[in-house]
Amino acid sequence: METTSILPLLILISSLIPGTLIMLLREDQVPLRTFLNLLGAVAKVGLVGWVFAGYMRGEEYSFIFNLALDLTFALRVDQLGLFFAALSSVLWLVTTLYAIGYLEGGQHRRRFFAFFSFCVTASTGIALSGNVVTFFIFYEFLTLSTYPLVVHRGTDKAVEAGRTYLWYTIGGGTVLFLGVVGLFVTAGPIYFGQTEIIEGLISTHSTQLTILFFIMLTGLAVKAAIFPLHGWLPVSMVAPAPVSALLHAVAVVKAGAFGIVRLVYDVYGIRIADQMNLLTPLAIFAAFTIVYGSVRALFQDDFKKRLAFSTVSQLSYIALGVAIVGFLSTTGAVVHLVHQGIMKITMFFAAGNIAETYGYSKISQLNGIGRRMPLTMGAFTIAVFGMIGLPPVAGFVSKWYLGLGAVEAGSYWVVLVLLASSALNAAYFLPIVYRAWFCEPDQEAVPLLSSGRLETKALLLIPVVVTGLLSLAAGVFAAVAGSPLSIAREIAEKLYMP
Amino acid sequence: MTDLPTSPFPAFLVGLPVLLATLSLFFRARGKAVVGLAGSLLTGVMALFALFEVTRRGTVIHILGGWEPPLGILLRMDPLAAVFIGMTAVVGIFISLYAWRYFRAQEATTGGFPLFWPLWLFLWAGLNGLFLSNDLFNLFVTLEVIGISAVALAVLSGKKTALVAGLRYLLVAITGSMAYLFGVALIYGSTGTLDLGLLGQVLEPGTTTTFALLVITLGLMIKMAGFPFHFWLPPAHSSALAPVSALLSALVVKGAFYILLRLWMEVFGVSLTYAAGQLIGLAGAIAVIWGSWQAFMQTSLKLIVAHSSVAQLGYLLMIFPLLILAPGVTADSADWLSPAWTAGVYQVIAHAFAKASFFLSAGIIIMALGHDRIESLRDLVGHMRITALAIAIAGVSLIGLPPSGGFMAKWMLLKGIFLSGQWWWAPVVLTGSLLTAGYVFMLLRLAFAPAREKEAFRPVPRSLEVCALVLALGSFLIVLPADNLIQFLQSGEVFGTGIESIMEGGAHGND
Amino acid sequence: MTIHELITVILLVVGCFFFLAGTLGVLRFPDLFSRLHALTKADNLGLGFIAAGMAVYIASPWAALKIFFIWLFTLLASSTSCYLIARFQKEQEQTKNGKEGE
Amino acid sequence: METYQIYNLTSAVLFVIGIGGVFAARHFIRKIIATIIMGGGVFLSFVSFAERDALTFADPVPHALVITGIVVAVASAAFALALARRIYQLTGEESFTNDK
Amino acid sequence: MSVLIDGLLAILAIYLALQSLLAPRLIKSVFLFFAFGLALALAWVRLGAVDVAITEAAIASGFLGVLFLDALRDFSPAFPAKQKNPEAAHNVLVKNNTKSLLLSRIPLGLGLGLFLLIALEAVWKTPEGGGLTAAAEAFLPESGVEHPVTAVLLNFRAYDTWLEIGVILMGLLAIFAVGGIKVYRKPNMAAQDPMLRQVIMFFTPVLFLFGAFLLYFGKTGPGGAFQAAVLWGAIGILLHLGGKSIIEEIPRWLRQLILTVGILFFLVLGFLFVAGGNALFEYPRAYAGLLILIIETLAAISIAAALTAIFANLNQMKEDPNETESIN
Repeated sequence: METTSILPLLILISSLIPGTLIMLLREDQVPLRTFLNLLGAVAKVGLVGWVFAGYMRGEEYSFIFNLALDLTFALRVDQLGLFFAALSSVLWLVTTLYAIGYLEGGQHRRRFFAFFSFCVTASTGIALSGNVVTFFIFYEFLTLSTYPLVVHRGTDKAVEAGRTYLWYTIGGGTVLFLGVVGLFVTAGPIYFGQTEIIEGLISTHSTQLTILFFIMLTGLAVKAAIFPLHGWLPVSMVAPAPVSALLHAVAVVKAGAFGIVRLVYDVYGIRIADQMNLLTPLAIFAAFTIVYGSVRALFQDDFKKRLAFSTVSQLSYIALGVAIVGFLSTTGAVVHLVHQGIMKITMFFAAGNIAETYGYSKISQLNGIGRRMPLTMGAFTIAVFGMIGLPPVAGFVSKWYLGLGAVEAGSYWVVLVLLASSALNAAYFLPIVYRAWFCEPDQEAVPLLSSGRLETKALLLIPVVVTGLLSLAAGVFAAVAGSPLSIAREIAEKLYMP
Repeated sequence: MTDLPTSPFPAFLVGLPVLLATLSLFFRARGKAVVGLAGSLLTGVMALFALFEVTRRGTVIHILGGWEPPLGILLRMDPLAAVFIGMTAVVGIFISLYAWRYFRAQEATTGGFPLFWPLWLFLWAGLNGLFLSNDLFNLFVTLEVIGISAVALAVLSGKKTALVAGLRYLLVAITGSMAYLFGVALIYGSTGTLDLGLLGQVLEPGTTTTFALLVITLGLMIKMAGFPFHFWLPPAHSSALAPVSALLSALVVKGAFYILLRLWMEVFGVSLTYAAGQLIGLAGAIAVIWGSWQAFMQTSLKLIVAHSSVAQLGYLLMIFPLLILAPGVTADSADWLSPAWTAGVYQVIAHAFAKASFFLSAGIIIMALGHDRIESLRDLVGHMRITALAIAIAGVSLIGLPPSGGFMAKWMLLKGIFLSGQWWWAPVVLTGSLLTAGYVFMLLRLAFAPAREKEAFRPVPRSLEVCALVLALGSFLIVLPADNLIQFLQSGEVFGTGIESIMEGGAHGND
Repeated sequence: MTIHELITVILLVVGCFFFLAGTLGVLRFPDLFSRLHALTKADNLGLGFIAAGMAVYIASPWAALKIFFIWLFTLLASSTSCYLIARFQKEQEQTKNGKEGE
Repeated sequence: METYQIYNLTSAVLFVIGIGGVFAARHFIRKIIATIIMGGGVFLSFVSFAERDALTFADPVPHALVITGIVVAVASAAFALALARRIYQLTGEESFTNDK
Repeated sequence: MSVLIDGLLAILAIYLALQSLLAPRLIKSVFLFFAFGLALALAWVRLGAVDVAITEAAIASGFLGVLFLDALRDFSPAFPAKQKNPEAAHNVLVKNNTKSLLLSRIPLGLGLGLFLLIALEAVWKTPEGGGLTAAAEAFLPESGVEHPVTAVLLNFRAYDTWLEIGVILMGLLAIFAVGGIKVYRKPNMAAQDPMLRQVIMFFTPVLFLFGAFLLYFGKTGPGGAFQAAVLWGAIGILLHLGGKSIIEEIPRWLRQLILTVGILFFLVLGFLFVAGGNALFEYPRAYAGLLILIIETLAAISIAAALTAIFANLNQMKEDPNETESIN
């Protein structure tokens, strides 16, 4: 096939090795651990950047290792994968910084950072996997590496949440496993992009392929938190803020969404999927989840819970975009993968900052918080505008494309769903913004952290500002080459105009 | 058959452990242990050399006494036997090292169980003999060697529960052996030979053959604790000493499976029926679900692990229906057989490593806590992180998550299931995985949970933890040579000519 | 029927009679000691007759010697076991009256 | 009916009696006896085939197998007996208390 | 006529087997089991298997029967070793009778009945495989012995026999693992009882001679190591029962040597052949007869010692705690 390259493997190793080393360190070797962590994170961003540059020049990277007979471990770089890998690596760097600040002085940090690194390894592995089997391996690895993070606090509540999380994800993984093996047996080892294999089989194995599609979709829908398989997401909010941020913005939920994208576009192929009417049920469930998540979010007083239900809703934009056939909606779906990540991570950072600095975790406590933490809340507000879909923030771009795509495909009801969702987004996010900026604080709040001149610790503040700005920039500079939108367009172009 | 290259290795693989076991009897307590450990290492190393020899020269044989079958007995070391012997060697070496340290640590209070060593070496000889044997009656003798030494090891602790469980185990084992032997008698009566290779050529289908197949299969299922004969396993395995539990579940039950696989593939190809396969598969399926569920309901670690063995052995039974296609069905792929039986072999290996590690970890925990009630596992991660890690890794392999050995086994099993068109087994495999995940993560959840009250964790030798961890890692590392291993297994015409009748059944549909 | 065979038959019939008598004794006598008495004495005698009958029938001195030895050993064995069983019973009766056996 | 056939049929009966005994009998000793009866059935089957296949002498292979088998069975039974007695001495139990 | 005898014998064996399982009293079970063994031995003789008959009578019926009888000391109500669990006793003495056995086990009975029918059909329809008589006959001259069964046991299938010697040794080890069974027995019985002493003194040489005869005779006719071993083992048992005997005065290493010499010599000899380029147990044809005789003798010694030790371990005297460490 293509020239074998160690580079994709290096991208994985850049977080795997630090993670392993951190595991072997002692708890009190803080500077070394921090150094390793940051080294890995920076290296990963650098490597992804390098590969990206190379890919742009037209080079191809793949790493293939035969596990057993026809079972192949394959890492391959393509645009979609790189896109997701870039998102993961950049957000990992930011989140690592945040986590160092957030967990300062906490317990079991060795374990935390080790698994944190593993988690990102899994996430980039998912991004770069070249075939279904490799994808599945990392998909399960992700489940395992996030479990210790969810139960990190060790409280009974956390452990209970961990259990729910596991039942859902292991269950989903098992169902996916069934589908993956079934696909393997029916169609052989499918590399992503080889849609012609399914195309060739469609006349003889139509029923099997349909069943397998839905089996795999069910498995992926668990992590993508599509109704009714979303139950684990709000519960696992007990995890520390960086974990929630990573889980809900990048690693876990995106793994599911990304998997759906891969399944539809690179395994079955959008044409076949459409032809076999596989996408309508997905569209319906996604649309319902969008509305359902928003409605549930309305009634949450817990800050992180509200964010979690918002995630449930927002994630289904991606699934919905995938389910609507057309260049524009595909662009919207792919770009939302990134946009939603940046915006949601901003929100979780902000929530974490507030909780860490003032100990507030309920929305009703947030009166006037904007005056005390202007930068944090500023970034949060940007993200809110994005979520609602106000220009020029990133979220607007994705919604715009999704809407256009729906119109293009003639699915006007989707436009209605999008509008309703936007309205609901506004309904549950704007009150927070309003409280934060325009309400008088109820009582005299004493910061739990002494942070000098800044509103909170620098390590907590910088990430939120950076991601806030990023989500603004992604919208403002959407038209510039190299922006998420431009890349998403290229991906969509390749799909529709071969 | 007899034109294959001969090698002295098979003779030594059986003789050496017996020699060392016998010699160790001349020593007193500590000396027995020294000789025993040295003997284990020696046997293990030699087994690995033998494995190497087979990879180099292919199947080798040893014609005992120079008398060729059918009058004499032939030892045959083909890739399948070599893989089982190699597995026994690796797992055996680590369990021996563990046992040495484990018994040393309690020498003052218990006397250090010196009898463990000769019995274990006898057991090892029996296992090697079983894997090498190519003779129906000789298989019976090796089964008995294994049975007696295994029960003797199981009751070594001298506790009441162990004795009762041991007696039940022994009676069941004798019953199984006798049922097997009855089948052997009928086979001998109708063919006049006991050699597996010859039988594969001359055995004719008929009432007698079918009945022999029935009693042999039942007898072996009793010995490998297949449902509904699983009742003896959990008490026997859970009440034994930790290294013994590891040996029993990792190696001993696999012996019966090995014979069953050999006989079905090599000898009874002519009289297998679809219904027989489905029945044994059903037993396996029930074992998977029931065993996992029972494991989930237990409150002591060793009982969880022991019930888990019932379930994991169920997977082994589930490969048998895949060998026989439904009447009129032709397989999609010409080679639908090899995923099925290699899945069985892989499951055996993966389970051996993972389960041995699990039981060794349980032993460490008992040593540290004085008991193994799982509510005391709280904050295990804080106290004994190596053991916790070993449990986690072994558990993940048991569940079958990638990229563990258990995953490879399940992958191939599911592949076999789909290739043979018997999709209805797939949900069982997955439900079993989920239930396994249930009890494994129940343990891990507790391991991560904060301690409610101060549990007194006594210090435990680090080397014990390392042994458990190495075996757990082994259950992952076996994925790396998977490709070579499977090719190796399929290289040596493992099942002689007998397998042809099974292949024909697949091609024409069975009647 | 030759004289040989006639003697054999007579000896066997006599032997069987004693066996029958012994068995009847075992079944009908009231206690262990008298049962033992019936069993050992009558049965050994019966066996002796049967052995003699066989010896006559085979009519070879070596075989006769062997048969004689068989009878002799049986005699020894049964008288020893008779003795032991009787002693056992006696001891047991004593323990029943006196101290409890451990 | 040939001699060997009588014993062959008997062997099946003894085997089944033995199996039944192993599962149904309660007392340890009876269970052990049942295994020996099972074995007796199996050995009878072997030896009856030996008689059937006799030429100048009966087939010696089954005879040898049976001798081996008897010794093995006795070793197992002796071990089982030791276990049973030990259990009795430790607990006073003469049967599996939770026996079905 | 012959069918009648065989038929009666078969029915007797079946009856005894059933009764030994169903008899209400344990002691009756054991005695019926004895009788069952003897009936089987007769059946072996009828089938022309004299070797098997001797083995059956000596080991399965004789030795095992002695072990069972000895076990009755424990279980028999006459000698309560401990306060009995009343329910367990109830189980044995009352519940375990024919009626409840039949009533409570109808499903089992039906299943077994069906199984029996299939089994009967299977054995009835067994095709004639021909056996290995011809092969054994052809190779008998090369085996070094004249008796075919001995040839199979110690030459053609010597490996099985070697493993079997190992099984006996292992059985002994297993009983060690369980721990000795201590029973009440008057110390030094033989010294106090002139009758016993005379019997032991008479039987010891006779048994020894007879064993040696069987051993040597095994070369040409029925007999051999196992049969001889049981007779020699009987000497050991007699000496053990006789009270403080010479067994304990043998030094430990020698006792171990006696126990293991059979299997060790057999194996080391085999290894020597392997080293010489032959297969395991492949005797040089010229010395086969001699080597087999030596192996049989040593094996008989070891097996006899093992049988003695098995019995001695199940019958340790209570008064003298030092004896539990007899062989360890």
